[in-house]
Amino acid sequence: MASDKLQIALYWGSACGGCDVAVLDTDAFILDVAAAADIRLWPIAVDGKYADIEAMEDGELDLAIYNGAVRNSENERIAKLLRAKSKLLVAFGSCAHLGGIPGLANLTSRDEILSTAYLHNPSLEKGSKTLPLPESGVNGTTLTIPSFYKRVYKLDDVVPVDYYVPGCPPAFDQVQAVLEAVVGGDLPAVGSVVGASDRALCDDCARVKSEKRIKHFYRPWQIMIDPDACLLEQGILCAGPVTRSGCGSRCPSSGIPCRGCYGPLDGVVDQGAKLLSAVTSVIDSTDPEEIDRIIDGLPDFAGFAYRFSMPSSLLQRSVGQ
Amino acid sequence: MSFEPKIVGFLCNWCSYTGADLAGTSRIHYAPNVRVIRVMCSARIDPTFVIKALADGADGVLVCGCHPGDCHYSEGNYKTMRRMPLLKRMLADLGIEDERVRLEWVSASEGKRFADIVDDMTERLRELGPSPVKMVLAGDAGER
Amino acid sequence: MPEPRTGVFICNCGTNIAKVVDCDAVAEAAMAMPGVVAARSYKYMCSNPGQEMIAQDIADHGLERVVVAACSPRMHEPTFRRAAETAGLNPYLVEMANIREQCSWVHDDSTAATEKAEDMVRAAVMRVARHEPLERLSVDMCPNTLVIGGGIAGLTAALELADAGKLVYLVERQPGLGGNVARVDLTAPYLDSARDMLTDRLTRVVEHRDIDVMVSSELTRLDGFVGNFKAAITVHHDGGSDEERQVDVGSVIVCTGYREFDASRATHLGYGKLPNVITSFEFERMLRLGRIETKEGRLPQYVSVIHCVGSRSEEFHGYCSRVCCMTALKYAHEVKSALPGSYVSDVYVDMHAFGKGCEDFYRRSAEVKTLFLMYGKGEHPVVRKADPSDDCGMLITVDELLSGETIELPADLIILMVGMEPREDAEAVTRLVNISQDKDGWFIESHPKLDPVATTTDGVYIAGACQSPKDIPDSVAQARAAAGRILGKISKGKLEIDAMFAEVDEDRCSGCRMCNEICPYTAIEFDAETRRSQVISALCKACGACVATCPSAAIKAKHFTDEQIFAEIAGVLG
Amino acid sequence: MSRKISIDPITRLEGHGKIEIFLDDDGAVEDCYFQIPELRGFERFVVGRPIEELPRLVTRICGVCPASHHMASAKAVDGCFGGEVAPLAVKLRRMYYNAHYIHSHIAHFYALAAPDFVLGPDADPAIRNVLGVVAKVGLEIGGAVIGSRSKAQEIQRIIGGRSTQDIWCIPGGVAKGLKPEELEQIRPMVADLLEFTQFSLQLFRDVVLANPTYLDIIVNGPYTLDVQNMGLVDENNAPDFYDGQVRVVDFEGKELYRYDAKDYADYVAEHVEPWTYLKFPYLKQRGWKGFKEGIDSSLYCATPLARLNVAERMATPKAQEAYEEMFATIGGHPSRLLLAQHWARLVEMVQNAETLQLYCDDPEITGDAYRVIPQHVTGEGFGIVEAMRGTLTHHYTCDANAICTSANLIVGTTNNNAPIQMVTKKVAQTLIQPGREPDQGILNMIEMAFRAFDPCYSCATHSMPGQMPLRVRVHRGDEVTHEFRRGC
Repeated sequence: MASDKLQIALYWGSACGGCDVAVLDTDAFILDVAAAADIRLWPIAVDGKYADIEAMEDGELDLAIYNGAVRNSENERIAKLLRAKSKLLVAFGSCAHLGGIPGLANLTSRDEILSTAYLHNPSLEKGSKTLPLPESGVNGTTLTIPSFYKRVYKLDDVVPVDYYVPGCPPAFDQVQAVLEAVVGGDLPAVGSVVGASDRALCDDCARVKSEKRIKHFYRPWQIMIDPDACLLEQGILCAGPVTRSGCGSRCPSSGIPCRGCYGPLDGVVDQGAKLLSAVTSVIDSTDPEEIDRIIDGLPDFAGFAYRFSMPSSLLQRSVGQ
Repeated sequence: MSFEPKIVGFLCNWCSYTGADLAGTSRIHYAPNVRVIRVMCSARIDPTFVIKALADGADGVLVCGCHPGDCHYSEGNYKTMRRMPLLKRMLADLGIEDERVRLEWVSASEGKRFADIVDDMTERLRELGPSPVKMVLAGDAGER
Repeated sequence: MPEPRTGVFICNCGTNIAKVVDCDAVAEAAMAMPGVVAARSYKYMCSNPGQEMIAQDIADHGLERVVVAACSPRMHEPTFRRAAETAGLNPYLVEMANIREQCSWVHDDSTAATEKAEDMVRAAVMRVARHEPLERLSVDMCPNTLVIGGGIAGLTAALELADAGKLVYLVERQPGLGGNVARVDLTAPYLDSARDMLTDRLTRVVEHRDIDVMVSSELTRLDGFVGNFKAAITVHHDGGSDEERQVDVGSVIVCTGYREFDASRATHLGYGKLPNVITSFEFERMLRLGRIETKEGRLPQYVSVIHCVGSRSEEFHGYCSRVCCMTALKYAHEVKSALPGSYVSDVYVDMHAFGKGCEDFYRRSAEVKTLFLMYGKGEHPVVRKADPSDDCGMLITVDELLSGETIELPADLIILMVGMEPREDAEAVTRLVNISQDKDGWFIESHPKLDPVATTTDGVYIAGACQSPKDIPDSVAQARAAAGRILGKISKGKLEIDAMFAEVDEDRCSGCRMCNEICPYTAIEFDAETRRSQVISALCKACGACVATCPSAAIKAKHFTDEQIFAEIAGVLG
Repeated sequence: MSRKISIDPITRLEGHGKIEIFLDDDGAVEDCYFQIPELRGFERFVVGRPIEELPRLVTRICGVCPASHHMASAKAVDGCFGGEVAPLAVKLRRMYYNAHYIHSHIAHFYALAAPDFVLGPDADPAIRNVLGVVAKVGLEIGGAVIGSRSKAQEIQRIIGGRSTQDIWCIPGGVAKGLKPEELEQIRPMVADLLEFTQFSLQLFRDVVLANPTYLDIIVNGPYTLDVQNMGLVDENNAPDFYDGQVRVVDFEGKELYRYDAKDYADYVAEHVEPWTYLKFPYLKQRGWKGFKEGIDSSLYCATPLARLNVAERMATPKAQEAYEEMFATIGGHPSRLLLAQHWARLVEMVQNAETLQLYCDDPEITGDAYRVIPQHVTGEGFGIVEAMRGTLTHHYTCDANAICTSANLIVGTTNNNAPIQMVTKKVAQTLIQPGREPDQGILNMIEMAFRAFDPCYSCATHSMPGQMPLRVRVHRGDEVTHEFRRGC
């Protein structure tokens, strides 16, 4: 398609659609984008022909925005195709960036997932033993559905990625900033995280911070939360200190601790381990038994610390057999 | 040939590393399975180091610091005392067996103790077998 | 970015390393490691030729990094850093692999040890590649010195420094100076008076314009670092009033001495039950009073000296207290001269007479007709009250080793040669001045042979029996040595300290304040204006606690960065 | 020997789907399969998490209707703590949910459905999208659409801190209340939205009803199905989106069941087929009878139209008017005309906007009693809400430490899985005739069949993540005679 306009494709892998909604949330701006660019593919809102993409020259697209994680061969295939056809590939949102919440599946196994969904649940047809099969014979032909991977991968596990836009979903004002940067060709070094700050959430969080000494950890429902004081200082586990700011600190300002969707800061290789190091260091005790009691207040720490980043953590998944 | 575990040991400079040196000057022999990494204080040991060692293929990780109250930096080992229990709980949730990560206090005069700890840990890991990390990640790479 | 050009130097340490580790194999393996352009195995890397070899290779191969696989860095790191520096390489671009203390000396399986050595070298190579050149800091050296303890060692050190015109603060917990020596009458082997020795020192110390003596005083806090300590001292005045003093010092000498073993713990000797069983110190007191007598006021006919009470025993202390043997002989002489008709027996395990003039003294004691009875290590004489029929107050049963017989020995006065042990407050002292104790509780020197005066804390020295049992000459020698070391530093005026402090990257600090409470030295300051934390480098002791804590990776530990340690981890794991 | 057509992937719906159509040798549709190729495992990997975190996890099942999952989950979690919720919190949650409904219905109607009507089913795919719609109806209206959806989102942001990926509900209430100044920000937006719902109804009359072709498709097209209806109702049998009882009526209007959330498993069961990851819910007491229509069918729809079929009236006056107008126009209540979904959606929008306004005028709404602290863990909870795309059920259990031990989800679109199968086949049979080869336009009309359900396959595939393309292959024997592709 001969056009001097910017050639853009938006695609979702293993996604919930929230990232696309974040793009829609740029409201009128989406019209400016449409004016400045040809949207060649956007399954949620535009009828694009997959054949068109395949038919493209390598690098014919200026920008491909991929949201969602990589869970099955289809996701990987499209990721590789877009990589080949596009000058820039952007990992958009927590799932593409870090693995996201679906990445928590890496704490369990494929078999457990299947048996929970199809063999053991209270509303299942009595005595049902059927499992979906990658191939099943119907009418003398075979119906196929993709078999999904043993675990969840983030986008740059399968293709090189030029930029990362963090967030679950990315804050719409950040999305706009990023799109503007692309349109204006005003981009930082390849590999950078864009649409976010280089400082932790605490930098933006309006809550008052002081020295930290924690004697007690509480779960959010256990106490009335002071609207002005640092959540961590109240004993509410908060991932703000290990999380890139850029979301506008929406969760803490609504009384809900940060769970880390914007991912770790540059130089931090494992968001969960860093959170662990930081919060335990300020436990106010030198007595092993008391320390044990205090950390009893932090159940399922792995599930919290790697809420959005399990597939991008050092261990990537539970290695339990 | 039986399985020989590789243990990464993080030792504080003032007590544990000196203790390990003392084992040497006293010619106290112990299993050659440990690889020591020196830090100034056990408080420098970011749990990330422990996980990195496991991810890079260590079968076990030994963390040693001064005895509580004896820290060269007066309070450093208390940070370690606080970090390790939660780290072990988290690693358990990630499928890492308890014996693979161990925290011990070793003073500058406890060369023998250091040797005994290394021998004991090596023996336990021999029984436990290789770390699942390498195998599982390799398996994933083989077939996604 | 290409790996920096690295040279690897593997020391055989004579055969210390080479007999277990195949050094040539390690050198060969090193050549395959990232960035390595030269790898050598050599007999003694720390020798001059060894150091010159390193310097030469730096020049010839244009080395940007140096790895020395040898002994513990705690031993020779300064040596090799200097060697590199002479060749124009920043000393911090040197890394050591400890393949002696932590490899060849602790393993016998050559294959396994060699493999381990290779891993250690690889770790060092990968680590040093990520080192950054650092500049040492030059700080002022405060010329004042704090001497803790007014015994013979403390007095000597204080005078040595003060006579050189340097101000000394001398802190003594007791109301009076002199320490244990003040409790002694004559000294072995020359039998000259301890009191004479002390008196002239004491008067000079008390009158010296450059010595500020504080008795009934104790150190309560020591902050800062070498050349720039701040000491807080509490002075207890008569009448219970306390005075708090703050003094600036550049160095500290710990001369806190020892205490004697509590003889009542050796129950078989009857001390505390039988009135005429006394300790050596109680006997010294008798000697100073000039009358040797039993509790009943009678002159003893049979005087017996029992050695190694609390020393060289499984039960109490394994070590030798070093002064008892000669002191015991001294008693033989003193008893004989005071009570010519008395019988003196000496019940011992081994006679340690290694000091200057001591062997002669031993011989002379034999001449004064002392009865020497030897018992076996691990066994012990048993003391009991004699029967009325006996012509003595007590009986000592000894399994005599030389004769092989069990001997019953009469005694009216028994002197127990109580050994030395660390003072009850020794542990508190180590916490105050930040040094450590060995398994017996004595203070640990920075190196048992090459640096017996310094400690692991720069600027803090030890002298006298607080380090290990010592006689007067050794204590005095060590005290003068410490003073000498300090005078040397003072004369330079400035001193260089390691540049290994932590640093906050303010562009990354989010002001979360996680680190604020972490630092034991309150070296981290939160600026409420900028909402950023910062490290006061002068106060930072580079433990790295805040670095591991910082959730933003905004704090960097110079020379112990995450990158360096990650590289090391990858390295040891091949 | 049959030949096979597949439409792969379906575009303009949230999630992914794939249709396989089998033609006999004459080229008539023999069979038709709607396949969902993915599973995400939420039901498994929420196990082990602190139960209070589930409302912040399950929102990632679907980022298009996260608030539905957030609310159903919040209610199920409340149940795990004994069920006590601050009354003010219930009002605030309902208010929030009304705003979410409006946002979602606007997005669906204008971005997903309108292209078919405003531009026509056979318009060039390249322009048959929301941008094309805006181009046709004009930037001004386009701006109004975008602006209104944006206001609906902003209202959620003001009340609950975030719009997409909601965070706000905690056991016993909500994490923040509504400040008076925030209420004043909201008021004008609510007024605008109410006006916009009226505007949308008018647009529907002008563009759709005024166009005989479209009306004909709606009323006389193949888009009908003889299955039963399901939806939540209040005590007056008016639609309730946040709470109430589930009511099931057959397509002739006879009430079959009326039950509470905790009893869902006595009334609904799920059938599994090996060729799709998406399960097929059915009325349990009637048993699984296959993909069969009829008054005794065990299958049901849970859609906007189904909700209005289940309801005997609307809860608010303007909505009631719209409700009456709609059923009068399409031939009575209840209705089986699936394309009336889009209209029903507009009617629901009106009730949500009106309710929202009522809460704005509630003097207690800015109070601070928006939380109660749970006193004990009771271990099991059920939460049912009406998601835009159908009745949404969450059922959790947890241990004494309030750690999740099991989760079962029956998601809006899943309810409609069987009906979508059937209507797709029905439409295909009508449109693909012997000797008449399928083309893009016809494929789109097949898609219109299920797009009417506004199916959300990110939701429906909550048990499995990822995407799956829509492809059409026409086989004769082993030979592929046609190939069409859609999106990817």
